[in-house]
Amino acid sequence: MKGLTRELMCLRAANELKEGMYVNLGTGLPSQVKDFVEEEIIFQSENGALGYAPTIWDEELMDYELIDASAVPVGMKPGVSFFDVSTSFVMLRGGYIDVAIVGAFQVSERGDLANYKEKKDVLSTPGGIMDICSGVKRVIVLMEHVTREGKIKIVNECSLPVTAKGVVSTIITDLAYIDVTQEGLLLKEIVPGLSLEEVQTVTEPKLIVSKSLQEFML
Amino acid sequence: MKGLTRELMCLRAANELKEGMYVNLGTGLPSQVKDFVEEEIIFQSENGALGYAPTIWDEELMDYELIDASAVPVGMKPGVSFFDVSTSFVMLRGGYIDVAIVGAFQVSERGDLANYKEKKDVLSTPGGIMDICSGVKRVIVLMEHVTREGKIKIVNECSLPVTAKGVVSTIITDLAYIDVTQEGLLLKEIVPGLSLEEVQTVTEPKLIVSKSLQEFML
Amino acid sequence: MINKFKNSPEEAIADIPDGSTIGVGGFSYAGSPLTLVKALAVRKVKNLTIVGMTPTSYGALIESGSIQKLISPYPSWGLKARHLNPLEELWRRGELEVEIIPMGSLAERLRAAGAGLGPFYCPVGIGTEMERGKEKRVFNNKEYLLEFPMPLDYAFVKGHKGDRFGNVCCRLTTKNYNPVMAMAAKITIVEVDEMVEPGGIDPEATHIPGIFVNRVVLTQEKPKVDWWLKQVVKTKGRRVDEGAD
Amino acid sequence: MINKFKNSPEEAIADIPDGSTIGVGGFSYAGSPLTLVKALAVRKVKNLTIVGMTPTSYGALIESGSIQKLISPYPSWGLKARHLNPLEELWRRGELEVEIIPMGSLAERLRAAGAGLGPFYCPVGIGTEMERGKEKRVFNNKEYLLEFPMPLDYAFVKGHKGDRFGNVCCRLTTKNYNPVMAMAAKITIVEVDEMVEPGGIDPEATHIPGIFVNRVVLTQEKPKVDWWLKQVVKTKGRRVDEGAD
Repeated sequence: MKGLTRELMCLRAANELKEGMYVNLGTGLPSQVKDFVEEEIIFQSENGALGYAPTIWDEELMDYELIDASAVPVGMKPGVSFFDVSTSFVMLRGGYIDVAIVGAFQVSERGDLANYKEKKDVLSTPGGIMDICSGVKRVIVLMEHVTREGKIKIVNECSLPVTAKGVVSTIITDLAYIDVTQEGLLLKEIVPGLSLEEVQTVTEPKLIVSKSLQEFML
Repeated sequence: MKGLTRELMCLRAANELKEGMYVNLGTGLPSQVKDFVEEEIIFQSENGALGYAPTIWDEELMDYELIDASAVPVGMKPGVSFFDVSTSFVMLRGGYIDVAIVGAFQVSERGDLANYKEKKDVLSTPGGIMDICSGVKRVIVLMEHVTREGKIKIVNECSLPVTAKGVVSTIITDLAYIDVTQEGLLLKEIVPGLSLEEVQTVTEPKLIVSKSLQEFML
Repeated sequence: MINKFKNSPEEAIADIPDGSTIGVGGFSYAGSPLTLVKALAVRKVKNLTIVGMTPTSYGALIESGSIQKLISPYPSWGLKARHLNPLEELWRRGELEVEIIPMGSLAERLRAAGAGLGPFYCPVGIGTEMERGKEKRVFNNKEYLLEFPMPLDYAFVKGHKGDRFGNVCCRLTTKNYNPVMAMAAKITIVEVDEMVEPGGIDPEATHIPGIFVNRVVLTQEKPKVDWWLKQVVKTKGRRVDEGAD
Repeated sequence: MINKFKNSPEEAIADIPDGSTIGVGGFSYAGSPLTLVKALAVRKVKNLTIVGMTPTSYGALIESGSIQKLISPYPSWGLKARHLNPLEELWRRGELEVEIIPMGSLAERLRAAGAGLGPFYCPVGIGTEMERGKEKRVFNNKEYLLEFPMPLDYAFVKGHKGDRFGNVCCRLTTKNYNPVMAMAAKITIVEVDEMVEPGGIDPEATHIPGIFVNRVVLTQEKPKVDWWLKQVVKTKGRRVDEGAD
């Protein structure tokens, strides 16, 4: 199944963001969404930065004391500010963040998020995700539709420990854009060339197909 | 009864402070103690300053945005820092202040402090004193021994509402230096020329006279 | 382009309805948003709940009869010096409800509201009148009172410099309640001495990050502090306020 | 004269006994007090409880076998990249107790300890494993868990500049846990890049006021970050850590 590249996934997620929004990005792929926006979006990083600039890729210019929550060196731009984690989580728990884009190991039909403890003998790592989900206005999951081993990640019930219950409002994968609704998972966009059956095959809950189903908005 | 001047009262209180101590000063008379120290004492003001310099008396040099908790303009000196009240009360409640010198309307034999609501029809004003007393290591009351009307302020039981229970460890007045002990009020110093009977007359609880009773240490 | 600058204090406060809960920053005149308070007093809104430290900050709203309830650690501050301030008189007549609250507990309750936390146990006020109506509980042999978060509809804040993102820095001892008010409020309005370009505020000393701020206006008047500073000199700082000394 | 400067990290940590609870600042390498951690690892103290964000900060104490219990939001951070780090192996063998704690709740518990507050109700972790063993209570139809203050015996903190009063400023994103660790600890030891005269730190940007600091030493080594920065470039920032993406 030919899905979006990681860059296009980030671009699709970036399209959800509107000028003036305050946005927190999870570690890994979500953290790269900041490199795909054009409007003034203010990114907040839980390690203590607000309004920072995109990733620095030039090793010469990297400053290990100026990093985002993925520990990737980022840049400064006018209006940036720095603070401690206590202030950072006031913003996050306090409802000041409009959107969080996070990764996940599993998402359930009801929007439960599981993104720690993949295996019993691996140390679990909730990091700041639990705190973030408790306060942010909208949680978008950005992830590959299935695992590298082809295992289904969008499930009826999470088999992994839940990081936050019923918080996910949208799932963006390399294959589809799905809204979590009261009635169930609403398929709204799909990667060009993929059939409905194909996307259902790799999604455990029965997908409701939107009347306005369309190809990915990129 | 001829007591210490207000300046000498401050000087006596200042003698309690040792180099390196962190000290909070209440409004009014206690706030002036900062002008009577020679060692490096670090004063903290609950409105948000640490390590500030003594009072500014020259109207030309006063900055109304640089004040202590008595709203009296103070100075800057190297090493001063400014912060909000949230951080300020972390210091105060958190046990970081070695000594608080505060005023009082009444102090009881057990060290109860009453310093708000003088009369029923006057608005009560605990300000920050309750918070300060909850965390500071030692509370010294600095006040006139009796009110302007001659009423007794050191009492068996506070008739005014209590600001903090059993927190006062020392009472310094214009007439005497008294420690609050398990056994009762221990008179340790007295103003020159005053008799024991005279100080007892203006003090409701029976004073225990220290074996080493002496004249005021100034 | 993000732009939180407003053209006037009147525009910035135009939507505040009767019955709002408003936090007002400031401690004495330092850090008091007098321009915003005055603009709102002119609008004659009614039945406000005002949360703030000293009447020097929110006094104009008392004079305009806009306040139904006042939550303050020091409502008597400076009253003697300002004989015309009707606060105490209104309170005696039962026309103004006044709730006294310890300074630090107020700061913490505002912060808890801003931080999305629930109630917290606080040792302040044990053995005093402040216990009244509050849950008391013992942890490790120490008594605590349960204190609730204090959310605000609006916050009036005074800053020194502000940029169009809402970032604000505060001079010296003007910070006081301003950052926690900004955290606790749904809508935070800041008046600043100077509007600057992004980058005009030190990123290491941004006392109120823009995320907590919705609107920024210019301060229109400095407080008249001459009488007060003169009194400090005259009385040798003895009795600027009405606290116990 | 007040002087919190110490001559060496060894002197600054000499009195730390076995069994201490130590908070270690830092997030990845940013703001990690590596000099102090290394000095303590050399002393081979035992049975420590370590509180901190990432193994990049406190890793040397794992390698020295000094830790009995680890309280951390992200103990797996960077483990894959550092194959020799025995943390996970020790944990699997039951030789190291690991308590996982959400990042923000940790910050708040440290702050509560420093602030002299009691426990507080926090919404984080409702409906998850974090509920286990915790009191649950509903306020305004919202569920909260009761979280307790987390006091520390010692804090290891990384600052940029420090003066003899203990005032510290922290560069950029190195603040992270350092200020709350300093608040929560009985004894706070700070390593700084530069010792300055009083006045050498901006009073408006003193991220850790000296009252929270007991000892200040010079950082002796910069972390070796080359491999990490190279990996960021090589993997396009995909998998620096082991978080879920």
